[in-house]
Amino acid sequence: MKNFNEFIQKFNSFYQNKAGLTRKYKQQYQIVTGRDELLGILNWCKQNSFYHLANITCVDWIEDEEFELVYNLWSYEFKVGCLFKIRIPRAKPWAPTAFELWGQAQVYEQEIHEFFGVYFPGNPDLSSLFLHNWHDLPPLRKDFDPLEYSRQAYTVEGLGVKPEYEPEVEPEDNSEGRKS
Amino acid sequence: MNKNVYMTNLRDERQNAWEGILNYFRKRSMWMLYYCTGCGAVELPPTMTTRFDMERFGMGPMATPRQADLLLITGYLSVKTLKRVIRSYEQMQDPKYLVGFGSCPINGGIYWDTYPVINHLEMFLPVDMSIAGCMPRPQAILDSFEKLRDEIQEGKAVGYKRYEKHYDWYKANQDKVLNREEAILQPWEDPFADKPTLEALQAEDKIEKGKDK
Amino acid sequence: MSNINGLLTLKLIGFSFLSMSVGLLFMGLGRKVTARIQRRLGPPFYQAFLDVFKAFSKSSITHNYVMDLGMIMALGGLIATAFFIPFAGYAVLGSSSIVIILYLMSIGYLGMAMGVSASGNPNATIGISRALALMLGYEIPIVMIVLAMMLTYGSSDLLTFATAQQGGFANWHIFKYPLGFLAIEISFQAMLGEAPYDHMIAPAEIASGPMVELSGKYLGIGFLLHAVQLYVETGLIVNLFLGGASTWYVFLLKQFAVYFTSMCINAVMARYRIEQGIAHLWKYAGTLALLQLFITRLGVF
Amino acid sequence: MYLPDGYTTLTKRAPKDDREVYDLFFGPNHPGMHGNFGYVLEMEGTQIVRVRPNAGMLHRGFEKSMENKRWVQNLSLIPRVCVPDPDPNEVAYCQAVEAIMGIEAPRRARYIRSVVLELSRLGSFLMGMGGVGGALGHYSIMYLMMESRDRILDLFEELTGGRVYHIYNIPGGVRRDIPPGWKQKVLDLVDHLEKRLPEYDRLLYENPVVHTRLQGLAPLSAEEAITSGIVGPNLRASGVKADVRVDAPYAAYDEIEVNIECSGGGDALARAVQVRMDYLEAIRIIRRLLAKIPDGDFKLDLGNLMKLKVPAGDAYSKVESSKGEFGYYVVSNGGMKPYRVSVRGPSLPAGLYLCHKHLPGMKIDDVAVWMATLAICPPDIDR
Repeated sequence: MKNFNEFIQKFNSFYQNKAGLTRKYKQQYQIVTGRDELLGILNWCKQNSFYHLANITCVDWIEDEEFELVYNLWSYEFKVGCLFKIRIPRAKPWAPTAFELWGQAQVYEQEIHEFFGVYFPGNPDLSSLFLHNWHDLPPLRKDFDPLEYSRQAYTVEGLGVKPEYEPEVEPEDNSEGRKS
Repeated sequence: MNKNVYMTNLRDERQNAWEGILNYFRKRSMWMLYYCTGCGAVELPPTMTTRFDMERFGMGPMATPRQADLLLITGYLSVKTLKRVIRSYEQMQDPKYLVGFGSCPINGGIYWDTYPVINHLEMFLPVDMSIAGCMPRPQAILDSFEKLRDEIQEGKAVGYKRYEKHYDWYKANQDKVLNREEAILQPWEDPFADKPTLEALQAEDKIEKGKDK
Repeated sequence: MSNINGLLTLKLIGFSFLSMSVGLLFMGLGRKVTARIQRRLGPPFYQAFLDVFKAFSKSSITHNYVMDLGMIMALGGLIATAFFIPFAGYAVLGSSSIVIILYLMSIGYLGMAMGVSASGNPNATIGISRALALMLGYEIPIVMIVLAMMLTYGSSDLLTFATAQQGGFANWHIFKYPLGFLAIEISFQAMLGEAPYDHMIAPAEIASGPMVELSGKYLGIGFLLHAVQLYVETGLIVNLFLGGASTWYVFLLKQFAVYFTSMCINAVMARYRIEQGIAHLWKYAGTLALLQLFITRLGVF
Repeated sequence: MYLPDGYTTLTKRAPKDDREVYDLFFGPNHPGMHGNFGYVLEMEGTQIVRVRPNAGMLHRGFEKSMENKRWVQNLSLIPRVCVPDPDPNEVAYCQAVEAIMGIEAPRRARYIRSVVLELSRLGSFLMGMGGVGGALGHYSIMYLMMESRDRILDLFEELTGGRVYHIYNIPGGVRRDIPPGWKQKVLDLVDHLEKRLPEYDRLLYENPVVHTRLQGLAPLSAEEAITSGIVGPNLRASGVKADVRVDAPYAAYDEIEVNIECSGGGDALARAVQVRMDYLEAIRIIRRLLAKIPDGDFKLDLGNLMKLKVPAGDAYSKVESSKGEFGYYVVSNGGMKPYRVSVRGPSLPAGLYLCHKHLPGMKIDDVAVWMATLAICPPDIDR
């Protein structure tokens, strides 16, 4: 393919009903699609010069009860960036893994799994990477309150820390004695 | 003394003359542990290198905690780092000193409301010196080392003795944060605890879609 | 036990302190030299003494008695070597056989190997195995040069080599055996563990290698080890190539000149990988030493 | 003597393997590690068999924290994502906000931003090149380069008031105009830095030992680099002519000539040399920028920035930092706070993914060098 217009034409002819390609600004485009078509479209785009996967990220639309997964691609040939967006239900979120297309997707998915609880079947390693001994809600979900967590987990009041030791002498008496 | 004071320093230990001589050597040759725990570490290379040259005070970086006298907490501490820092501090040999860099070890600093960063370092380890600022400039770092040297000479920098004496208290606080077994706000129930396969999920998805129709 | 001589014991104790303090002084000065190359002020010249005193004032942790024994064996081996190095034309034990020196020198490393591998830290084990591997690299050139000297003088006494060079610069072996001097200068860099052969204590790779588990007093012993090693090895080169010395300050100055060169190279060199280091030693130092050996033999016949 | 309860010996055998494979902790507390990050190396002798990255020690929850702060308050958080090179973060975030709002900073502001970005790049490169020296046991070069970097920090201090974190860019421009005489100081500094280059060359780039060490280490082909998400100087070292400054010009780069060159070869030596080439180019770009810097406003009037409201929308904005593409994906729901900010750090693919490809089979000697030449910066992995 020689230029991006040709890409758009071909894309539209292939995925007319399944995905919508729109221009956002300057060199940035976006494709909105569904979970079932995602891997096919990603694969097609990768074969058509969108080689660079910048990152995968997730947005928690709590009011819509949905997660939005954003795959951020860049074509060195067209010099065009493209955001792939899919929405998945928030109750039992899962998405197919892009690990076989891009190796580094494994890490991004591991991260999203840890911070949002989205499950990626087929990803070889979804173990905890960033957090230590975490039992609460995945922290980047909107219903997680970091301030309250921090208050209860790390402050003197929250932990119920007692003074280091009781002073043996009453210091007030001492100081008065010194003064006189 | 106010009973609400949580951390008090054992700064009234009697120092004999021999200890005073040893303290002279200790203050003239402080080796710090080469451990960048946070972003304050970016001001350490300028402090160490040509412009500010820490080595003229006999200070230098050391590779392992066993060899070091001085542990620098260079910035915020996430829980994961806290575990490593405690391990490092306990591997260091007496006498040892701990300096907190910047606002974050004092009260959490800019990360006071985030979920992985602890707020008060003093609850977990005895701090001998804190440097204010985010991040402290090399001049401030050198100034604090100067003050620490004075304190060592006067026998005031005895955080390690405090740690030894009140080890139970520190240990209890550390355990509360590090070995937590229950959720704090709301426990997380993973809907995929039994790790289904892709096919099972797709089949389930189709059934649900069928139901909607 | 009647042959234990009180005076000799005193002399030996004095000599061991001499070797340690000379080494520590050089270490401090060496740090100053490096600092000046890096355009900064650097620590005071007596910094190494402060460091050692401080290290001995700290509490320390031992892993088992093998570690204690190993460290003492290393220090003892090296101090014993120092007794055989003629200091300004004076050998405290009367003998200064180079064969004994080369033999005893390795005891230092072996003791250290024993001590630090008892600590069980893999970094320490890797570090000491590197040091022993590097020994293969630098001992061969040194032995070849020593062989050349022994063949020339028909003696294995270091003092003989030193006295033979008296009577002006022209007699110094550095001018008589320039190839040999180059070879030993390269090997010296490896013996001291300075760049480009600082594999043993490579902080960025194995976190200071053998020293990784040494705390407090053990680290102090480690420092003293390096100090004595410095004294022994600079003394060896001064006696072998720089004409020895008749007065103590000339001897010290010559020793420092050797160390100064080494520190200057150290400050501007990176570190080889271990296998590259050994290959480099064999390739250059080994070839030079071999050439020197042939030339010397041809000269004799 | 007190010991922690869970005291274990340092070595333990990896349970899965019946060969003599042991775990060696390379970091977080290790002189060869840049920042607070770690690899658990499964070793056989001195050779690495497998590697388990141990990230998260620097995790601060930025992305969550930003959701709870106002648009402008976040500017104090953002530079801390990448400590040695903070300005690309600010610019990327501000550009994302501007893109959602549909505004563009004034021309002068864009020029000032570019100058600040290039100065920051120079500082970061000096730190990176010094880091390569440090990993190779060549400390003198590190000491000298840190001294040069400090001169840049002094200029930053004069411009912004901060040595390391500048918090200088705001949505719609920059915080203050450049002070009088600053321009000349930058030009003098740039001359000075260029004059120092031959010395660095002699110490580092023409050093035979360095060449022996770096040659052929951890080769990265162009195809592998692209599909692994490697960006910036590392990608260019593999022979791909790609640079955000040219491909998707931002700030003032569309009006300025940017000549990117590739060292090619793809090994560690090529990556080290590429940094030097980019360093020289950054010096030239600063000269071009300062020669053309226009007069005019340095910021747009957006009213009280604390009450800034950004219309609903999302934007991904990226900036070429010293380590490559640094991107911010910002989502707004029309409120006074961002709905979601996601950071794309340049080090993550190399630090967490490429290590599985490169480190197994490598000797322990080269791990620190590998990290230094790939310029892996842990803060932007962990965020």
